[in-house]
Amino acid sequence: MKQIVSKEAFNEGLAKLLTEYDIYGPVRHPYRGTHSDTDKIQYQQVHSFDEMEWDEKSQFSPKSAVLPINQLLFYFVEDQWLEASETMRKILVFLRPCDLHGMKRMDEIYLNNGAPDYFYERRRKMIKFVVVGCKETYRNCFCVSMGSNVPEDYDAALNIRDDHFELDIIDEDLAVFAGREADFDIDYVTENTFSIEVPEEVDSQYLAEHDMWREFDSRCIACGRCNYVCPTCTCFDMQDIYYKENEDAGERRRVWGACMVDRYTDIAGGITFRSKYGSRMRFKAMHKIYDFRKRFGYNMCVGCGRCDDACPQYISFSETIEKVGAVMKQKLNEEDPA
Amino acid sequence: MKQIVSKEAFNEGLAKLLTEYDIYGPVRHPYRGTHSDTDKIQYQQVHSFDEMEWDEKSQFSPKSAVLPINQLLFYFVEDQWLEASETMRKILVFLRPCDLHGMKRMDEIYLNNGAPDYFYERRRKMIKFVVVGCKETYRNCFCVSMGSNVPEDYDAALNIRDDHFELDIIDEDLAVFAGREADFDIDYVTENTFSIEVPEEVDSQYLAEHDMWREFDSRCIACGRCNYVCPTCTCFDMQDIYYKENEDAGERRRVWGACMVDRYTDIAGGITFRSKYGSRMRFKAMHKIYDFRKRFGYNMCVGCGRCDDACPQYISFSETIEKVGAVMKQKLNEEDPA
Amino acid sequence: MTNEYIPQAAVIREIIPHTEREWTFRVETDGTNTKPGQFYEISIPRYGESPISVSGYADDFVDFTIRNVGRVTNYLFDLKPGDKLALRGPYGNGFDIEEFKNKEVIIVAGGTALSPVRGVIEYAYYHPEEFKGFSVICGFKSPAEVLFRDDIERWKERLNVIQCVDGAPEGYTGPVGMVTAFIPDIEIKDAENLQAIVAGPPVMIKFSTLELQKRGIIDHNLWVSYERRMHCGLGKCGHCKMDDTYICLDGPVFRFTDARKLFD
Amino acid sequence: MTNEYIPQAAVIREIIPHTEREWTFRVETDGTNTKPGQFYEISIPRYGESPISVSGYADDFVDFTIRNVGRVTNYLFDLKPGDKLALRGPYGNGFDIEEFKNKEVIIVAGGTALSPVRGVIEYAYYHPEEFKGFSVICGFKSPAEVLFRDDIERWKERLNVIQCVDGAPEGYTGPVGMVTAFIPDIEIKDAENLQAIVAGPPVMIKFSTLELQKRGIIDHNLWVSYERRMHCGLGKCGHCKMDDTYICLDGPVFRFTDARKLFD
Amino acid sequence: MLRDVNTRKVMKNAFRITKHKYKTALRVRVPGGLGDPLVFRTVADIAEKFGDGRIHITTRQGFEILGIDMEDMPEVNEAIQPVIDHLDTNQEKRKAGYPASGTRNVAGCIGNKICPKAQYNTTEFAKEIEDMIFPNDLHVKIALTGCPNDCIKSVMHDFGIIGMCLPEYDQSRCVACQACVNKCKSYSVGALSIENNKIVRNHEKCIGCGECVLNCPMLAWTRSPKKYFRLVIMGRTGKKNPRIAKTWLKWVDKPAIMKIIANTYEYTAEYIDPEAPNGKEHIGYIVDRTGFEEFKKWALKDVELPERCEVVPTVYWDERKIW
Amino acid sequence: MLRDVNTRKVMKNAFRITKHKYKTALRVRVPGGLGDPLVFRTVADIAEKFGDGRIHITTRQGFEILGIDMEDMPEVNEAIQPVIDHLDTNQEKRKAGYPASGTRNVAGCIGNKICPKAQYNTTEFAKEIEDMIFPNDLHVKIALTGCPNDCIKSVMHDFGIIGMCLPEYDQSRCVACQACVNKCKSYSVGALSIENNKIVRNHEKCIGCGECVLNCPMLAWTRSPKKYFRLVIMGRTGKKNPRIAKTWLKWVDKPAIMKIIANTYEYTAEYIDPEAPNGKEHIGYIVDRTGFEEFKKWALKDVELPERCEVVPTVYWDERKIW
Repeated sequence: MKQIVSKEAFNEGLAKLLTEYDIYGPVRHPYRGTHSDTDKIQYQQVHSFDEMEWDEKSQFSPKSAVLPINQLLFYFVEDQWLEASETMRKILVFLRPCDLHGMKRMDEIYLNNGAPDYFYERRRKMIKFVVVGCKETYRNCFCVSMGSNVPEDYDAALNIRDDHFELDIIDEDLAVFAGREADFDIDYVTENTFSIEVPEEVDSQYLAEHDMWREFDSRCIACGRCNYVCPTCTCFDMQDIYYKENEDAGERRRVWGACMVDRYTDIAGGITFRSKYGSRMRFKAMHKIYDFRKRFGYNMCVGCGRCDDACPQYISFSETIEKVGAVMKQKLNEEDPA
Repeated sequence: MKQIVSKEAFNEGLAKLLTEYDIYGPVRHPYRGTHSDTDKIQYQQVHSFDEMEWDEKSQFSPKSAVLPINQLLFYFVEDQWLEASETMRKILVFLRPCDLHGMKRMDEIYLNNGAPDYFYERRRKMIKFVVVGCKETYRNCFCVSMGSNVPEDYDAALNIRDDHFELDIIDEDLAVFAGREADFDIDYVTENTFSIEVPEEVDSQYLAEHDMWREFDSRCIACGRCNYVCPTCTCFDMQDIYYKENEDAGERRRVWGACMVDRYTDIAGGITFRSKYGSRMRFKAMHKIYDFRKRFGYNMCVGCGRCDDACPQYISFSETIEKVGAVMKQKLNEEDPA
Repeated sequence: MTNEYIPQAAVIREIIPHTEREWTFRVETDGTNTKPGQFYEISIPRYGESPISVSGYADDFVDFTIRNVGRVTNYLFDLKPGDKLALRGPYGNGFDIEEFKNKEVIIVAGGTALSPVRGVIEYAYYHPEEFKGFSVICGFKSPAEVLFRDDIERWKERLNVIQCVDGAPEGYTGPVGMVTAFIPDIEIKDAENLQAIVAGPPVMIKFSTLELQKRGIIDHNLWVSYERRMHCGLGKCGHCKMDDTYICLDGPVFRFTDARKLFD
Repeated sequence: MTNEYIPQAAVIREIIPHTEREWTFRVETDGTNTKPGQFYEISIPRYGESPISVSGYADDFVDFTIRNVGRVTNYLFDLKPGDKLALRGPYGNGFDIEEFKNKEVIIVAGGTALSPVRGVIEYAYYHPEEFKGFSVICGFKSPAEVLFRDDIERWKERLNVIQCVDGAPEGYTGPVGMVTAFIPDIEIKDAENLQAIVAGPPVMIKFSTLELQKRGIIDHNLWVSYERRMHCGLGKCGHCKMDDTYICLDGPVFRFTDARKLFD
Repeated sequence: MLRDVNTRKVMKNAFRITKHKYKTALRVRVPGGLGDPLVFRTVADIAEKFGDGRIHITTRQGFEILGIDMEDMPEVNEAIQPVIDHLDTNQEKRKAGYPASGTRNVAGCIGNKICPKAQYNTTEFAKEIEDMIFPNDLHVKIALTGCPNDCIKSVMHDFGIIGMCLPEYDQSRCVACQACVNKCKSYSVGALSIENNKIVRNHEKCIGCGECVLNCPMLAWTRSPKKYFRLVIMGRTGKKNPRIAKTWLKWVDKPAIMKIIANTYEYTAEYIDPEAPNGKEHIGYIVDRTGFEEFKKWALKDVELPERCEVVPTVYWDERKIW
Repeated sequence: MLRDVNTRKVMKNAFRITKHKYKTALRVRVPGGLGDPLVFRTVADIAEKFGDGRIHITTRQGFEILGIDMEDMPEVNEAIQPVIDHLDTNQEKRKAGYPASGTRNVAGCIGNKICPKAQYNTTEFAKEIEDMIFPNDLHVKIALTGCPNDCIKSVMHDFGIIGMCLPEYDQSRCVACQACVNKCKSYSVGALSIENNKIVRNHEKCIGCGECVLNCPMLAWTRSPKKYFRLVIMGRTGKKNPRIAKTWLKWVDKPAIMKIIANTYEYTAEYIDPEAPNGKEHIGYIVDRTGFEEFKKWALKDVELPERCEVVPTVYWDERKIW
């Protein structure tokens, strides 16, 4: 159902939904950025549309709404284990088309790679997505190249207009907005400031031995920002915590993990795989544009460009993809100079 | 006897004189100035004309040739006193017209103020003066205003020309130079960059109470440079020195004194006269343009301007004279408004 | 929907020390669905979970042979029989004994990596007639670090077992040298059909497989068992992925035809 | 050409202490050419020379009354009779007794400045008949600092002597107050011809002359004795100059008509 | 030609008495160090027209335009007016140049205009101080630095104002990557540790450098929006006894600092040695003379310290000689 | 639009990584702090054309031209070429900007170009050092100051080169006015006293400030024409342990200092921690690690110290924390 909704009516509709739904959207926190007198934009619960920041790209993706940064799994008390509870409320997440594409990839890992993940599935079932149409690309976006520019499979979608919204409601549960019917398409970006070609043919073993990654050994600082801001990075670490007051009681959590960060591959006995940062870059890049696709049929990366936005070392992931493409092209040329 | 003498002949003449004479002239000492990488120009013994510096005004006057800075008067051994000796050689001092005028003032104090000074007279008798003509005024000179621009009473005089000298020999003892006779006048400056009017009428008591001096209380730092560089300052201090090796033996010296410097007026019991620096300025100024004249009939100051050159506080003595004049003029106007 | 993340408490029946630092914990749990080469996630307080290979099993117990490598495993070495361990599993594919039956078999194992293959060796010990030959080369850093000492002596009765050490004090009489040094000496009848297993640290795997290939073993018949950071054991956490392979789901045992495509 | 700078050694005949700090040194030298108010340059080792007023004299000695003001004069106070002092002089004009004869005379003196006028007073003591009146006001800081105690008592026999102190402990019975306070009390017969002498520190001179002027003394008959830094004593070194006057040559004794033009 | 010159007036007017008599140099003050093309071009023009073409960049973020004839000082004062106007420098009389030079240019590191490490805008704060204290003849040196790296060397100043980041921790965003712990240890004072997979911060040890915030990839550490500062005092260079300033106030705020500085001027005016050479006595020596307690009494008068502020009761300086 | 940027290359090229992504700032180095109208105008032009108009004057006598788009870096490098040429700054490739930024601008106080107190021309000496050590990535800070007043704060540098005046006394010109004694006592260390109406100088105490020469009205005290320096080492600011440099060599000369600096670069290259963040380890921390003895061994290699030179055998720094 497509309708035009005034600002007031839209907020009234949200107010209605709030009785049943926790709503998540991007929120600007002034002065809370990495650098002094800069802001942070992260996803979190909101209570009205005005709380949300859509002018600037959020530094973090909406994945925290689906996969909590710190997720309590269970408590342990002596030798009993008690499962942690999940919200009983429904969840509505406002997000951009690319991020919605990211959700599909997260589902793939958590629901289709081996058995469905108990905790993920439990929360995921409560979630609906409202796509916010994109009229203009941000710097570093390459969603068009990744084919994740077009909104798909949303529960609702909206275009933000000067004094009203264009609202396309698919899930009837969300049809609580007073407006008039209209026809429109949900905005999406058809051209980014640049486009890249993702190589079809990726010889990961050839690449693993290629020295293209060595530049990152020194450029990358392994901070993990590219992982943490990525809407498709799904790794986690598990943590056990024993309460200081009683060490026989505690809890196990899972928290976002990052393949770029130290200790990711550590195993007992002091062995670490991929201690070179360039190798971690390769591991991540391969996951985003090769092995995930090999396993699930499409690229993991959605081209939101947040990794580029966030990298303090100005490593561009989109350029890294291009470099991989160039290496592969060169290899093909060498093998078949014709 | 006026003659033109080549450089070579002039130096040959000097060489002849050196057998009998100690020759004094201004000498430049590179890097020995007050500030780093600046020079010092002082009077001292020389052995050729080239050692002398005439392009720039010497910072110190030639008076050190006549009145040694440190003059040993006598030795004492237990309760006997042994007079210090004086040079047996004759002395020739090259100097500018203004400085020669200064010598006249020094003679006045040392020979005519009370009985002739024993030590001064003893040395003075050995000295002859060679005036070096002045073609151009230096900054701060006001010899014309002081009437000390015209060379007078010299034993010889010379003009420095590009490749020769014009030499006017009065004292026949000095007539040792090979040259040809010629007619010329010894150069002298007829106009300085400024001229001042020295007040005829000076009411020193009125001035003593005038607050014109108070500005110098804070401006002057009582360093005494104006005294030490002055060709007419004649004051001295006496110093006793007991030898460290035998305190029953020692010597008495006199050294240049300075009315601007602390301790000049100190008497036993902690009493100091003129502790304010402005009062010292007044004392000095009155001496230079009033009380010396009152005693001897002409001004003491010769307008060489070295006090201005030397003053780190940029106090101008010529302007001070003008200020005195202005105060006196104002006083006369007040007394007789017509 | 079962919650696979929640571990079970299991009582320690017996603790069998091999060396000062390497002990086998025999834990009372149903081992019927367990295969050699599989692993369990064992909870270690203050550290979290650690993937530990099964080094033996029966209907009512599973053995975990653990090296005390410090901080992480220290806790375990304070436990006594009767205490409980929290564990979940088994995970991974493990070795399929059927693949090896009626064939010549060579097993090359280094250090604690003897654990994942111990089940295979035990099977061969008890059923030597089911194999056309069964050689074991197991290497340890030094004589003091030899694991499963009694087992090895016992295995020697029926199998061709070379137990070597990388280095030894003077006067030591056993074989000294890297495991790779002993591969050329193994008597091989039918290299093309011979099944070989390599288990150990990465470098050992690399050179042992090379050496075995030199002996004519074909990659398809060459098996390796990978040690990686199997963290969730469920194909979610990402830590154990190599290329498109999740070791916890698709491994840790691979034919070398597959394994050679795996790299870090 | 005589060298006036060279001092002569003179033996100390007697040392007469007045107070703890003020002693008179009686030195064996020809005093015939000396006048009251003149000074000698006395050499003080490690300091140089100091101009010291003559406080008394005779044909064969000169007295110097000196206050021990510390560093400078300390040395002198270690001397004993028979030791030698180096001195040259006398310098300065001094008082001309003729000016005062047959006139009323008032002398106002403060502290050690009693020295330069002591010769005048002594003359009056021995020849009181040559004056129409002779008053002395001599002031000291405190009773302990009174100089020439015996002299004063002696003078009182024949002259009008007021010896006052600026301040005194309780119980002191003598006159207390500044010298200026006693000037109004002096009996004056013929102010216009009266000769007055003031000797002392600058402030005392200033107020005493004022007070004497109030009594009708004319400046021409008012004499002051200046303390300045007479350093060479010969009109060369410059230190003692005031206006165009060299105190060492033209003073230290001046008619007030001249002295009032002198200032610092 | 100029003869008599009141050197004090010259110096007060921000011209220098140089080693070359009758040659001066104009000291141009750039508060907090932030200039722009107009300032640069005006300075260049003056150097060309009145100076000998040399412009020295001072260590206090000013310029000295060298080789000016003292005769030209009034014209130079006119010529520098655009800079004074443009930088909004306090002035007593237009076209009369700078009215005082005792208190030195308030210096600032580049601050958070662009520097990633800085906690505040040093230039703006410098300007506020400048507005309050200039013109002033008292010899006080103030420097502002964005973070304890202290590029401006505030620890050699009478007042060093060092930006502090009060880090606030959102445990729910922390993934225990330990970047903060590692960076705090390697770059800073090691005030962070990890316990039970969460970070524990030792507030006493923390110097507010902000490395935790800067390096937190999750922005679990963020900066309190309230600006805090460390005030270090009475550092100095110099012949006699150069010394590093010591911390007096930690977690102090801007209003308190402003008031303390204002108070210090009153204290200095009261206690300055009237016999001091050129009437200049450096504040640090005055504090040495009156004792810290007296300084403190004056400086803290009517100052409201923020609740979080920590006060070192008595400041001691190290004065082992370097010479 | 620029995406991938090698930040190390950017930094090595003297552009800054700012807090604003893709915005940079050019650091213009002015050795010894001496600029002129061409430098100032070029900087102004760049600020106007490529920057946002803001120019920060750094504490090390450079300029930072703010708000430059990283895209424009090549053009800015071309535009700054006149400054590089004009200041004769070492460069590897024309129009490629600055080739390194590890070693910081060699800073100098105004020196004896005009300052009455300075003992030498800091700018010229700075330029000689610059010529020798640039371009260089090693993190070394050098400052030259004309006299121990140390306006440049050389005591916060790795190498502080402090001008020393070796005063020479002409007894025959001394009138015992005691200006030197008084000034040495009130302004400096009190190394002079008067005995028997002549001045006695305590050479051990003397810091070579030159106050005796400056204040001698008779020029009885003059300066030895040979230039001497005090070399103080390993001072630093910073988060961890700011400390004042300590004297290592007293009465050392320029050739020895040049050689010592050159040697120090070899030492640093040998001992720098290969794991140091960004390959930058500040020389002071390296000395802390290797010990002073090892540093000394390298630094003094083939150095000819002047006869008069006094060497402190082992340098100890005070590191009581200021934080």
